[in-house]
Amino acid sequence: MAETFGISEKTGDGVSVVSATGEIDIATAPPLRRQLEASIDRGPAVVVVDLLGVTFMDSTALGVLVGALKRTRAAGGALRIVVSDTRVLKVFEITGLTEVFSIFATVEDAVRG
Amino acid sequence: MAETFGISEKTGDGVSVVSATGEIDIATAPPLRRQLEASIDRGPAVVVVDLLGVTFMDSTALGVLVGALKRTRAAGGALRIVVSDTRVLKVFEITGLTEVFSIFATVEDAVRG
Amino acid sequence: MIDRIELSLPASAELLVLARLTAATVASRAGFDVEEVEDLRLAVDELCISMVEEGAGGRLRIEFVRDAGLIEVSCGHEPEPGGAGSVTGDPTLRDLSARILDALVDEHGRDTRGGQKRAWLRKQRARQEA
Amino acid sequence: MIDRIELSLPASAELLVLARLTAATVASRAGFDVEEVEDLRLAVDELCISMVEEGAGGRLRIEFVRDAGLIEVSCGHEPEPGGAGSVTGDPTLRDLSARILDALVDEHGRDTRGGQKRAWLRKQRARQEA
Ligand SMILES: Nc1ncnc2c1ncn2[C@@H]1O[C@H](COP(=O)(O)OP(=O)(O)O)[C@@H](O)[C@H]1O
Ligand SMILES: Nc1ncnc2c1ncn2[C@@H]1O[C@H](COP(=O)(O)OP(=O)(O)O)[C@@H](O)[C@H]1O
Repeated sequence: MAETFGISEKTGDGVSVVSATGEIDIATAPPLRRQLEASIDRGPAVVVVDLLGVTFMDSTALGVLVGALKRTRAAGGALRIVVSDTRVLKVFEITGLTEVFSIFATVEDAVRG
Repeated sequence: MAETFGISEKTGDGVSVVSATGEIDIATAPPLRRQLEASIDRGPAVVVVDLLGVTFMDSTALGVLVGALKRTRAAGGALRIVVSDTRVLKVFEITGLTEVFSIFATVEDAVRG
Repeated sequence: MIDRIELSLPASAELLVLARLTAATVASRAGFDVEEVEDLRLAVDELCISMVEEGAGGRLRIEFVRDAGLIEVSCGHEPEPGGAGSVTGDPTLRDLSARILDALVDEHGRDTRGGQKRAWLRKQRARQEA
Repeated sequence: MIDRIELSLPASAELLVLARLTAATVASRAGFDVEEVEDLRLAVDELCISMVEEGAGGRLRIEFVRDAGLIEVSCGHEPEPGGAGSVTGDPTLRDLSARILDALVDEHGRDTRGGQKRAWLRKQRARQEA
């Protein structure tokens, strides 16, 4: 029941890792969007979005990720997504976005690229 | 979300341990009552009701335990309750039933008496 | 800001979990702490129990009103057309239920209007507004 | 047996969690398997999202009807008296939302009656009755 949504960020060596936990929906997507914009605007070569702790996400969450992908590309960087939960992966699959995003199974893999 | 209510029983050496897990409410109390009645009617000296895996209980659950206590006493046996969760313990406290039941913190303690 | 949430459902034991989930969500949103959220979850369960006695049928209409740190909940029973209305329960259970409500909420009561039974409660958050 | 559950609440982003919880509970009760329960939870979220665009205000009226293994959900928006009605959202998001609904439910649609928008879906349990 507790609204366990959270965001944290780790930066170093030209890589920013933004980790989200809990449910990303229309209520919690805006803080994620603001964090991603802030991280991207600092200009790292790679932004990793770690969704390992995410238990639910909907089209609003996907919209935030699509916006972040465009913003990273415009800044000449790369955006990589980390997903392992099959439910979360399913949301990317049914919207065809597995073709659009670079998706990795662990943060280490995503950092390595 | 999953309705995780469950009941199991272990019997031996004149002691029956009935373990409940999940939420005991007006919907799930009846199967618990039937299990307790069956266990008591087999005539063990001690019936232990293990509530360690219980995440929610209400007055209906208390009613089942009060009924089981009466039934055990009528049969010349003893009923012991195992609780460790503070929320579950609170339900006994605010109804004054900590005075009525023998409550233990572990199944081992309850079996020993 | 005042939130009003209404839930209407068959008076069925298996659906009370929805009243509890709604109670906990409303309480969280009102800034109740974890203990108070659990208190309201249990109190709303007790409020509704008396309206879903076995065989009574009909529907429950549960209303949650939140005004800052105060939550009011009422649970009314709408009998089925031609139904028997809600049955009076076991006095031991009624007494246990009343003790739980006494301990967990600030005020609670029951009334009957036009043959429809209703139980209500009111609980104020302890913590001051952040 | 037919269950009908109605939920009426402010059209607020933070309260959509209640629509999801109700969807998951109704689907569980209808014997949907874990995957189908999660599908319905997401589909109902998508159904409601378009009705709670920022600043639109008003209330949502969400109805869940279960008849054996079939669940129908409708989410209607009641504008505030004198309010602007619901705002039309971002086309990219609308497209993503439609793809999710296409994948997860058997049928879905939208309509407008007397100025009130409504979205609905229908999902049948895959598994046969036990
Ligand atoms: N002690 C009580 N016992 C039974 N019913 C009560 C009691 N106090 C209030 N009520 C009923 O509960 C209803 C809700 O009370 P309240 O929330 O004060 O607001 P309102 O009078 O605005 O409805 C009242 O209308 C009254 O009929
Ligand atoms: N393809 C569609 N597009 C838009 N609205 C639809 C569509 N199909 C049905 N509807 C609307 O959705 C409503 C719900 O449909 P349905 O569940 O079939 O039952 P009913 O006609 O009994 O309300 C219908 O009344 C109709 O107005």
